[in-house]
Amino acid sequence: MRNARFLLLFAALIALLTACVAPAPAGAPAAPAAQPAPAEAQPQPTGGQVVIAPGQTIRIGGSFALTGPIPDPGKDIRQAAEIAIDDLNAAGGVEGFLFELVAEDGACSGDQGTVVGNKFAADPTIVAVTGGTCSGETFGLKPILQRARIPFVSPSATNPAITDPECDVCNRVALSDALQGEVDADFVYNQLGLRKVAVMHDNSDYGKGLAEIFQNAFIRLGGEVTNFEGVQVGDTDFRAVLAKIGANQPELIFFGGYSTEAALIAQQMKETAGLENAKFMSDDGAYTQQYLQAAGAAAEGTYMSFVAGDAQADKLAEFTEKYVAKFGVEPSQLGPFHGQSYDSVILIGEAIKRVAKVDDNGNLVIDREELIKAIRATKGLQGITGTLTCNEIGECGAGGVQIFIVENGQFKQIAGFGM
Amino acid sequence: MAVTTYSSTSVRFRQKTTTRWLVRGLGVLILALVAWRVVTVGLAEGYPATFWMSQLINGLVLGGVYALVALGYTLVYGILLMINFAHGDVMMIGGFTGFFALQFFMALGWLQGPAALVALALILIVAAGMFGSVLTGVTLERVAYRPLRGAPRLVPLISAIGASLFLQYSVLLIFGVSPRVYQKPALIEGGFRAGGVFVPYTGLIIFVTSLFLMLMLYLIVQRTKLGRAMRAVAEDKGTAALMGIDVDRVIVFTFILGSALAGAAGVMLGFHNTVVKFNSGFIPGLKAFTAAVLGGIGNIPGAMVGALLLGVIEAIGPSALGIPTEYKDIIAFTVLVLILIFRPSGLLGEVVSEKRA
Amino acid sequence: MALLEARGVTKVFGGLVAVSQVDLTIEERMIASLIGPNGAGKTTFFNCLTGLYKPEEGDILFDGRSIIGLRPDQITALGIARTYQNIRLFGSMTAIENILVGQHVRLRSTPLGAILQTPFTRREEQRAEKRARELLAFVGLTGKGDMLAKNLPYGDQRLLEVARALASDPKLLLLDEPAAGMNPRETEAMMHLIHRLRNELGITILLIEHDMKVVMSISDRVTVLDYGKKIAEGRPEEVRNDPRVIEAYLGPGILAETHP
Amino acid sequence: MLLPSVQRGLRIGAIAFAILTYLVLVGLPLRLGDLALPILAGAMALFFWLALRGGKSKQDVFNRQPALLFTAGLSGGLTAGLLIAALLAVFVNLTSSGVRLQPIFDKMTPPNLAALYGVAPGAIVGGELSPLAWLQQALLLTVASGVGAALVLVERWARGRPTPRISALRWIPLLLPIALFLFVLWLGMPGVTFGGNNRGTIRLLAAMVTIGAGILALRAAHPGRERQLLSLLYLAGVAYLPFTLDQFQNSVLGIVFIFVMMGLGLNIVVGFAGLLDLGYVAFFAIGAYMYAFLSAPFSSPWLSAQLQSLGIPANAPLLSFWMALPITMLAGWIGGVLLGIPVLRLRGDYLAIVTLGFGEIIRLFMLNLAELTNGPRGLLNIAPPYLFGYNLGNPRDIFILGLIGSAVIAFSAYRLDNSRLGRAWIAMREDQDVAQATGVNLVRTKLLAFAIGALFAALAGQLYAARQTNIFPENFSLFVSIDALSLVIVGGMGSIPGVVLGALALKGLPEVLRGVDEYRIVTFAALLVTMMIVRPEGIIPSTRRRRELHEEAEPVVGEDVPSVLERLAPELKSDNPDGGKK
Repeated sequence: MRNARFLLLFAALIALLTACVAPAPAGAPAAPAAQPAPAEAQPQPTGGQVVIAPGQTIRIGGSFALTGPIPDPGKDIRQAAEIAIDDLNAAGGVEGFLFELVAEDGACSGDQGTVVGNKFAADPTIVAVTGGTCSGETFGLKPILQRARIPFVSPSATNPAITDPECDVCNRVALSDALQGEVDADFVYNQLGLRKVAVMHDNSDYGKGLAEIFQNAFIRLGGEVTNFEGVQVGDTDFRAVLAKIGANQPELIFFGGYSTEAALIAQQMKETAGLENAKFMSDDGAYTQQYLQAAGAAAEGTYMSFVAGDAQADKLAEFTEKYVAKFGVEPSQLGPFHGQSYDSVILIGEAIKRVAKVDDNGNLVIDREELIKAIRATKGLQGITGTLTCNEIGECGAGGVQIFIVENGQFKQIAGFGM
Repeated sequence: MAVTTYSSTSVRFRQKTTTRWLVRGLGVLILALVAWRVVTVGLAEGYPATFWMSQLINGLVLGGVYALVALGYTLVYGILLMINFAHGDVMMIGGFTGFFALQFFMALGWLQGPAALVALALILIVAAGMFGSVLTGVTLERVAYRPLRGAPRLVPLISAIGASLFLQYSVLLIFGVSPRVYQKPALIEGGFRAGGVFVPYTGLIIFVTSLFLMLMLYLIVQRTKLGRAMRAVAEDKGTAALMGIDVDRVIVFTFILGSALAGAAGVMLGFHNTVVKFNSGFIPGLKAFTAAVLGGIGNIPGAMVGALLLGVIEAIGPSALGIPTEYKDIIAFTVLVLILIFRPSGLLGEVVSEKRA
Repeated sequence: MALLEARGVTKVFGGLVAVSQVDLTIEERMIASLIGPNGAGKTTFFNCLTGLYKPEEGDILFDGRSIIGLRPDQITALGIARTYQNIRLFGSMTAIENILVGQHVRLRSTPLGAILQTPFTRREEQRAEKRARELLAFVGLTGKGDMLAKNLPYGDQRLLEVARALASDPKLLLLDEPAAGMNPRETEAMMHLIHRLRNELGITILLIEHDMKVVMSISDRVTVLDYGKKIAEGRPEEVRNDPRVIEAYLGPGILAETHP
Repeated sequence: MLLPSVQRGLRIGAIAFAILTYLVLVGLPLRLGDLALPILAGAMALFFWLALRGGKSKQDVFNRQPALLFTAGLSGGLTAGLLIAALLAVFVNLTSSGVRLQPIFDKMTPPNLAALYGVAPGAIVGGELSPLAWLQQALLLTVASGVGAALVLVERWARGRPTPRISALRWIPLLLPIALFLFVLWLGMPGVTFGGNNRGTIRLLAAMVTIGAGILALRAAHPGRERQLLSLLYLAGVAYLPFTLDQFQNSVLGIVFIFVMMGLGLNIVVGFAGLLDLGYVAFFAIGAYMYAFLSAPFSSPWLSAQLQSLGIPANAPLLSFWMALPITMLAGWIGGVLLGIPVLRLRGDYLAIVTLGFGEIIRLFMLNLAELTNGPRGLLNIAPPYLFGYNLGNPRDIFILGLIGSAVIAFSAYRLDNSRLGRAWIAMREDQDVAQATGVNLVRTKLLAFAIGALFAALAGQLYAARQTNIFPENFSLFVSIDALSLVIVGGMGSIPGVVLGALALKGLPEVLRGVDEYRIVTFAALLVTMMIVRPEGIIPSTRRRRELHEEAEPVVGEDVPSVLERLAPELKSDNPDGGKK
């Protein structure tokens, strides 16, 4: 009798299994959005069209790291995106249709990225996505948006693997870490003429990746890397690791990571034997007002690199003014990527303008496949980080790295590369 | 009284002799391996003696901060047998309060004044931080822990986790995400050199203060009437209540003591490392908890010893073993595991359990 | 051959000698009692027998084999079961489940067998449940099997402890103050039960008891401990009149008051 | 009597003021827009209702008198109202005189303040508010507190009336899940516009409540035929659910059920065996990484080099999802035993911190052993599960796999709970020493608990890796352990259906709360604390299985219930004719 029940249960499980094996009927009636078709087994699905009725908005999704390990840059990126939406709307939107930002919290994590991606994919009114903030989060978005045929432009995900030839919806304005690391190493070796450096990173995807690229490039140039040490995001006491580095007396410390840690390292270096006269250099994650404030006097004479290319000073000033007026805070107080965020939204908006058509009923129609191509085809768009041109795999960043030195509590540009 | 019995009961099992020797042998082996590694790798790097001295000082300062927080953990644990997971965040609140007090005194211009005035201001800032922490700690006890007295052991733990998240993210919402930066007054800026070893003033202050506060705490618990009441409540709440001790008051007092120490730690850490952020209490809190367990939770000198040991291990360990610093937490936790394998109730934990048996 | 033979058992805690050079021999199907003032080392001696403590000196032979150094669960498997002075049931389990835990060493089913409910496991569980009900009936708790142990009245908890101990099929049962805290009627029933354990189940019994009425009326032999040393041994009436015992208890007046 | 009532009112008012201040400081008014003031007033009324109804017995005396109750309510309301109005006035004055509050209070922007007055932000900046506008706030809040006090009276009046006892009431919990399920189906119909942009979220919430209500209905049903029928309905409904939901809802429920799988495993360790494990994420990580190594060896520099040297092409998965299952399970098992051995002697909180350390060690190794794990850059392009060439990597199929996994694990856990091993676990949890003396081999029993728990977590980890297709060390932080432990405790320690409800509440609810994005962690944390205070035993406390089928209800237990011994005693004497009656 009980054996029979066991068999029955087993049979039920098998039945359940087979139920999910059987392909879902095309356009399952209950589901508002078509179920994602299997990615590789069948030919690339097409996305169809987004039809926006008069009075409705053009909805652009945003995946921002509002909670999680680095909420500061996430908030900055979101607010910059809102400014961009305001600007697009102030310029009249598309044929009278206004833009709307649908902000979601990607929490800088892969599983939240997945959930956000699915939320956007399930919403037939989402036209395109800006984000995600972190690379892990963007990896969560990537496969889902690819299946759903929703293009995205990430302002700040720098992992080289985010874009690839297989993925036609994947774009970013941020530069892959590779360029920045190479330029920084070249600057330290050739311009500063230093031969012996120590490399630190914060063990984040971004920081460690950059630090590794810097290290490899520097060794290739012929320099010596005395230490390669990791710390953790959120650490505040770096004296022990600095003492260890100090014993080897490097001429410079390169740090891959974000501003708070960078500032503390710059500060605590000064107290460390062997590092009193060493220079300090960090990356675009640390190129913020926050760094200047937190490091105080210790910031003087330190170097920062920033992926900005031919930044358009007047556009940036205009943006900053609007930002302060709306949010009451300087964008650079929060994080480095506001420019990229603004540009990625503008990039999406301009592409939509190119492909959107008004049909006979007065609806705005956007063809998803055309939009994907239109974003890829962006050329010479004037953003605040520079002139944006997307290449064949979706690297749209204004290709340049600038190097700054801190003088009298201000960043001063001393070198620029690749513009 | 507790429904779920996680605590040790009166009867303890003996260890089989063979196992005991096996464990001891293993311990000796591990020690030998570590020593070998230190000699062949760590010392072979040829660091100067001043390097080891300055690492030791870094470790002691770090340990001093851990100790102040660990004492709070240990106090609350000793009395309520609960892990106050939000204790690190209580410290963070102290850091924030101290920051605002610092801004206030800077606005008054006290910090540019004569040394005595600066010193007075500093003491007042620390006091403000302690006040902020005490307020938070007592509120927490009243709102999140007191209704749970007598519930199974894990329930207050979950409540504490909730409280911890609530504190962190409330601070995030109210004060925003940017870190607050402490400006050190000139009096405690920098440090001095002793035989080629740099000692920051703030570090010295932290270490001395933590020793002093621990001593005070020990005296309060051992010598005063309230301390005696605390020990009585720790032994047995029911009996203590029968003896006319107001258990609620004693528990509140415990939270006041623990939170005050955490608040002092928060402010001093703020001066030492210059930033406070909404989540800057979490990692020190976790480490302090580890330290408290390492020393034998519920034991005041144990918390101190555990914290200093943990700090020194974190500072010296990676260099001595010749491995990258990102492994420092692995070293710290491995030491914890090893120590607990050989001494299952922490370094000084036995003292307590004997007293309670 | 004696079922249990303890030779020169000594247990020291720090500086305190809790049990000192105690010899004890128990024959099969005997009801033996261990008495003595509070702190005489009776429970410590029990803990040595069941493997909770390891004695510093001496040897304990059970069924002819030394049990020194065995784990408590191994000793239980050999056939020694016990109850506790302060009742220690598994409070949040039902009465039947407590007895099923008692049968643990006699059952063989594996986790995988339990998940798949193999015929072997099923049969074994059925047998175990049947046996648990029988034991419940034996101690007179029929109908209370589904109550949580902590909800049982005090006297029933004592009985359940006995049933749990019986579940492991012991040859020797150690009862630590079985009649403590009971009223005279309950005590009498407990004495009756102890007799039945020996007469119907053939179990040898060693008990610690303060209630002299119980000790004197059911014991075949009484051993008296004082300050960890054995000071007297013999039939109840012999021990009762032993001057050393009277001295240890400071007269018969104290005798009654030692009852907790 | 009047004075204590006013005192009490003042105290409550002070607390209400603190709460209102908090809500203003975190920027809630800005979020709520025009509705800010009414909602704050509603919150105030609710708070006064809660605060005034539960008085200690001493205070009940004046609680019973409406006049005194109103005195308390109004004095409290006046306090809170005036204080908050004064505070707002200070903020507004500072703002209008050009002081920027934002460096200190992030949310104290003119729009936030303006929302409280229902005026344009410009009016705040320009200082154009009349003094009357401030008093308006105080007045509204005072009235709200009076409403709260009145609510107490209404409640008391309602309670005083006899509640109607209708047996049909029992059908409400039984039929609720069915009604909810129909609601979910209706919401899914294309033409339904209910809820507007939030329709998907409402539907998700409804689906989650359906699952939870179904479990509660099963418990409310009479054992026997009724429960069997309901179980069948429930299983059918849950099995059909994935096919009705869209991919967002499926993906949320997918992660919920991955956590159910994990929670069921942790429930064995913590709930059954009583071993507090704060590093449970380690096994989840082991499962995920093991599958990642087998499925995407090309992502790991060391592994791909090894494979190439062996002549095996490293650009394809080594094993499929199904073939990897046994290996992942074995890895989890070994991980559990390896953790178990060193901690055998540890108890309670020592165990907690060592397991926490173990979890951190595993995460840090994954972060730092970059040659093997690719460090923070993670293992990419992990293969989703395939069955007969059909890709199961989409949210719906992952949800179904999660359901199946949860069902299998729940079934196993249930069987184990009622087995010899399960009894040994609980005995060990209750009293470790007695359990050993009763014959339980502690070493074996503990190791089995760790190993089986770890095995289930590893399964969950493998499914997680297959769902994400890219995994990073940051996915396996301490917070995952905390989440898992919280859901076990919120659900009810040792309770299997409780784990499902706990996971729905802890992993599902935050997704529903997405609408309040930045407030969701605070809301969640407050809910967690409240939950622990209101219902510390969890949503569904675990119960022991009945083995004797004759009792309807447990007999009343009290001091005066005679024990069996007492009842048997006369019988023994056999001279008492009353003896032996039951």
